[in-house]
Amino acid sequence: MDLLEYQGKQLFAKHGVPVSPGRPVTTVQEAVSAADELGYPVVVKAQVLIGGRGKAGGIKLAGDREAVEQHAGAILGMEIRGLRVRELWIEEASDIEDEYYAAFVFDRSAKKPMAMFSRMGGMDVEAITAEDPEAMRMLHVDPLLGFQDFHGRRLAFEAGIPEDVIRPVGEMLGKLYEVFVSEDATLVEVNPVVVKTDRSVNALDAKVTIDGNALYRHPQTAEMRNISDESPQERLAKERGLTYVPLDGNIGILGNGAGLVMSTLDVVAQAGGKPANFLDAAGGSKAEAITSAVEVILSNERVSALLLNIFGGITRCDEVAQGLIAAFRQVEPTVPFVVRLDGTNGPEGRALLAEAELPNLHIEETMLGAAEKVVELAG
Amino acid sequence: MDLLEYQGKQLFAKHGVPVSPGRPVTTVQEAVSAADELGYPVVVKAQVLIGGRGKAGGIKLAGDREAVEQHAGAILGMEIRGLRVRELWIEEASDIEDEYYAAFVFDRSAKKPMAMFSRMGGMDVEAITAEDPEAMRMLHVDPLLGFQDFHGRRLAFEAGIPEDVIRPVGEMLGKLYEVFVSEDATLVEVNPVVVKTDRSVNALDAKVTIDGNALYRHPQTAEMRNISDESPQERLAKERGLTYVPLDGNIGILGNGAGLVMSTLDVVAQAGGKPANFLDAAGGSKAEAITSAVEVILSNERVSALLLNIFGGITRCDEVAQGLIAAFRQVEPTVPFVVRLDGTNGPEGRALLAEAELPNLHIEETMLGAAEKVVELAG
Amino acid sequence: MAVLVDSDTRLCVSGITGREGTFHSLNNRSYGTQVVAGVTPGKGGQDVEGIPVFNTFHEAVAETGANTAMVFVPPRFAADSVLEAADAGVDLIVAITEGIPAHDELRVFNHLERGPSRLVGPNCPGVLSPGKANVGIIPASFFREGNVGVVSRSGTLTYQIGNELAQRGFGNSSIVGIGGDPVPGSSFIDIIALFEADPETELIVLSGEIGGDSEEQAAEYIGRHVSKPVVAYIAGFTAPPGRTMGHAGAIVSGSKGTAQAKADALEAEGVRVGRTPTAVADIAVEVLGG
Amino acid sequence: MAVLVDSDTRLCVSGITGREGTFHSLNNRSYGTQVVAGVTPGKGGQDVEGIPVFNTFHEAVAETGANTAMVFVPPRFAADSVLEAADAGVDLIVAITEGIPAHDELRVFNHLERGPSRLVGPNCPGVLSPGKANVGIIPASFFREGNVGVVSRSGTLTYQIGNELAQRGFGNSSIVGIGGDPVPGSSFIDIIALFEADPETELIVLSGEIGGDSEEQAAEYIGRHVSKPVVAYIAGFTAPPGRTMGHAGAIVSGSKGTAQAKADALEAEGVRVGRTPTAVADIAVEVLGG
Repeated sequence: MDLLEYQGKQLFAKHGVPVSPGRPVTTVQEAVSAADELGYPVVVKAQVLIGGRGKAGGIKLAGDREAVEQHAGAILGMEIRGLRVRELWIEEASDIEDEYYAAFVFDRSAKKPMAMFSRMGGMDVEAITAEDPEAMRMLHVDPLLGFQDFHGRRLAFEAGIPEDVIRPVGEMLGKLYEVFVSEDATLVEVNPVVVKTDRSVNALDAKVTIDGNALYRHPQTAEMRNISDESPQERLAKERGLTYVPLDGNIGILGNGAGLVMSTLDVVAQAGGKPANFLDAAGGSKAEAITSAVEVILSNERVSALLLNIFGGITRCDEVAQGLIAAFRQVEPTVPFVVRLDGTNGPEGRALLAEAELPNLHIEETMLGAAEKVVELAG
Repeated sequence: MDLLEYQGKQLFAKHGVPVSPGRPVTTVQEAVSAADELGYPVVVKAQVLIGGRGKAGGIKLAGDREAVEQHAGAILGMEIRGLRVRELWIEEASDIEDEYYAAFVFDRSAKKPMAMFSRMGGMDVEAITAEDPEAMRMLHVDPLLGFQDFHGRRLAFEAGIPEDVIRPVGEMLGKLYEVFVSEDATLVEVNPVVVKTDRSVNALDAKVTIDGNALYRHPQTAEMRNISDESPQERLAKERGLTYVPLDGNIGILGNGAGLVMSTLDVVAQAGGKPANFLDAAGGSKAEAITSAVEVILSNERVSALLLNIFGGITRCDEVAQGLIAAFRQVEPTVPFVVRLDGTNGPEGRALLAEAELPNLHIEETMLGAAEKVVELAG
Repeated sequence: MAVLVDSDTRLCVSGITGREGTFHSLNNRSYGTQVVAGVTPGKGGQDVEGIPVFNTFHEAVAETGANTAMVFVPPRFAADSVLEAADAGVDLIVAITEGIPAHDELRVFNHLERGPSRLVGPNCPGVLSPGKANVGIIPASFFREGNVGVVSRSGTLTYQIGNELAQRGFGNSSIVGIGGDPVPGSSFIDIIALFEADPETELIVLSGEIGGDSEEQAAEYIGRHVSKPVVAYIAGFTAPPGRTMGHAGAIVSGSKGTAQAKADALEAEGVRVGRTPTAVADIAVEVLGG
Repeated sequence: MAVLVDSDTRLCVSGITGREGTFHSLNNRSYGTQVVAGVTPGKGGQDVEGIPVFNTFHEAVAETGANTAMVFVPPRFAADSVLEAADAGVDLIVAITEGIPAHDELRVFNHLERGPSRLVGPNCPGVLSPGKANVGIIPASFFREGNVGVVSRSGTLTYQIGNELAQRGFGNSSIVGIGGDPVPGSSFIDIIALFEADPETELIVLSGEIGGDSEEQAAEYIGRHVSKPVVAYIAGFTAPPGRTMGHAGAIVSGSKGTAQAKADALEAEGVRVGRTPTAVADIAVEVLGG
């Protein structure tokens, strides 16, 4: 779960990471009163879950009330790389002397958190490493020991920042690690960390991703969910407890188990088709899950054929067949279905389907055969 | 640094360990108004750093205002095993169904914290283990991993407490571990943990020792210091940064380094004498430390002779000699001094002393000889 | 021979009294696995169709000599259960549970690394050694004893591949699902090393997917340390970057973790990569003979 | 030969720019120890009488090949410094600092146990291998090369015992102060094992004191694993229970940790215990000949 800048900064503030005062707003009027409260100049910042806001004109300095009105009006409703701006963060402006980069990420390879720090900030992290690989300093943190003072000193000294900010930067890194661990983040990125003209150090941006599996222990964070940019299918799938990823083709895909569904996408693509989605009805799929899944897939109007690929393990093919029959009753689909049912109770499942004589439903014996058939039918 | 019961309970409450509401008071009048606020019945508890308060009459149930007046009056000023009662803790009374024992200690041998729990509480821990060794359940906690839920369950199940209190007891143990670690305690003991008639679980006593070396990160706890029972010598030594332990003999002992001073006490005892104190002027003892140390020792009127045993490493014997000469000027001692000065700059030190011709000062060459001499002079 | 589980396995199931826990424990027992105990706090003294239930792993191990644990409890209790099993001295812990918080997994992994217990999973289908023991939820009836060792990040895809192999007449020494989470307790390398040392295994099949670099690490390890033939399959060639494809670990981050990069790394070390599950079986036939 | 420090020691001093740090670093260098670096955050690039100062241990190790660290910083920075030295790959860390919080020591100890770095101390006088190297604050001029290995929980008492031995003509292979804290990085056993393996050491002197059970553990170890003669001294026979005798670790708790119990345990394993430092030297003469 990705947090908006201001949501991330709320977590930062909770753990003592220095951030500038600000207010989240959704209208021009609110923007103006927030700016009045904060005092001018302020920065008007688009709150969208995408990088490159500045270049896209989504971040503007406003020296007075008129400027706030103008910028807030321009930015609200603006589209940045496909995302509509619905919220703004009005923030006290900072006099900036220097910009750094700081992050904590999961290093899956080392199975440890990795701390990253660079004296070059304010630009894309890949640009930083491209420009000067040595400028990005990285180290692993033993999760049982935690981030120690020496880690912060080491990153700061090795990055070559001025003497007087070594300590505040080290301290900020320690607090960002605290955010990373105690808020169950899988990413905490601050770009830029700024040194202001008074030499104080401040997190001027916040990119925080929270582990969805850990939201049960962070009820306040769970409420920060920003669902506005989900597709209707995604929202529906989430409500039904299914894992749905939209793709841009026309063949609806349904299977059980993430690996098998990914493999099905690949095989359909190899057969020349374009999948419309990834949908895992999960191991142990029951009839209702299948019915729901079919509904979700067909709610996407681009779908012109549907492939159901099941290899039953815990999942019983007869239950899948029942779910599919129920779906046909409920949804009365107009697109062709290709079904491959194998594994636990496969014969029983196939027999049920044969009996039901569902319209425009094609049973195939193999995954490859089913993929070829659905591509043919989807046109 | 040992905390009084109510001070320990303040730390407990901070970490969510359930305790009964109460008020610390120092007069009968305060006791009465505390009881009025809490509601009757209350328990009037002597706050002294010693066990066996109950048996000594230092803990009394009071059902009404008159009883509070009577008990508070009787307990304030009472002496319990040599300690004068100067504070009371007025606590809401509990209806008790069961009493358990819980503790976290340092296991020096395993170099890990050890958790202890028993279904037998409210009595001396050594009595518990004597009565039924199996009743005291113990396990080690990896300090890098911390106390896990399963640790609490295991202790509770193995202790054989009733099903319905397994969970609250396990949770309390987890919170006590949090107190142990985050408050830098070297001991957290709750005896008894009680199960009340409503089956809620509560820490009815608190024995907490805080690591003096860690007080710098616990300024609030540092202010809890209870210095009322220190001897004047201890207080003075602490002010001067010296380590002083009062003993009950008449020979003042001063040395550099804990091991050497302990050894000096032993050798004096072997020679038939009785040391009046342990005083370590510390490695690297400077002249002022020696002067202060002499002052501290001589402020004890029982001292009839003083042994200074120095083996100079970092400590330079000439500095020690200067400190001793200064002490003679300041304190003008009336008791005999025996001095053994060896190690770094030993000859220079001994020469300074010889020159100074201090009255009633005897220089000895060996530790053993010095011990024998001081015993002879102390009479 | 087989790897990880066999006829010496003495299994204790955490969460045995739950619906899924009971179902699969009995399933595993029916297959022949020695299911000697279960753990459910507060249900000690009960039994599940004759399998005694204990309050703690320590008691279960002391009373039954359990040497393997299967963890079936909900995600918020699973990390604690894995740690408890390790603390009780269990050699192998198979964690089926999906959805354990990533930081818990990190702590568990880094803690277990210091001790002797091995973790497989979480978010995995378990381990099956056909004809010997089944620990987990792999549908055993599709597999029989044989000389192909399979290690996979996914469940049903493993069955698909196993089934294609079975149709060509191959059986399996063991099938190990290492799970789809970003921080699995055992890696491809850990399991491949076991297969390399297992005399019964003559071909190793690795089933990978997008995300992370464990396939790339495995490729390097295979190049250096593995003498047996290895065939691989990678799922997710068409997965869009930045989206989690069902498994928490299956995500292409920027240009990292793509299926193509993994296939390239494996092929560079002489591992043949089948582009479909069927192709994997075809290659197996070529390597071992029909 | 000697143990822990010798002519291959390349020492980096944490806190070298402090008053005590500078004094003892130069003292150790004068003795012949290769003091190759110092660490003081923020003073990188400076030098202390020619010894280069770095901001981090990592840089110091990379630039100078330091293999030994001495920690001289105040207690609130010491645990971090020990961890930094270990992280930088230093083999031996000698922590002189007194007053480190006990929970910090626990964490440091349990962390270091997982890696290759060895810690001596904290709250110790260091290690002297006469004629080879001195790392710490032991006044080296009282000791010369020889065949007696000394391991002690205290500083000045060690000098006292060493001096009594020197007066009878004995020299030392190494003198190791393990420190007076409850959780020392190295125990008696760790150091006795080194002396047992050191060909130069012919007699081991153990100087213990009240508190804990490390002398009792050492006794058991000596009984099982040590072939060389061991002589012991225990301080604190007359210490009252419940009072900390200067060293954080020197406290008789209830009936535990008494000097008598320690002496009994050692004597039960054939270790002769001298009741005064002088008696220790007398026994050494008996064992090794005058």
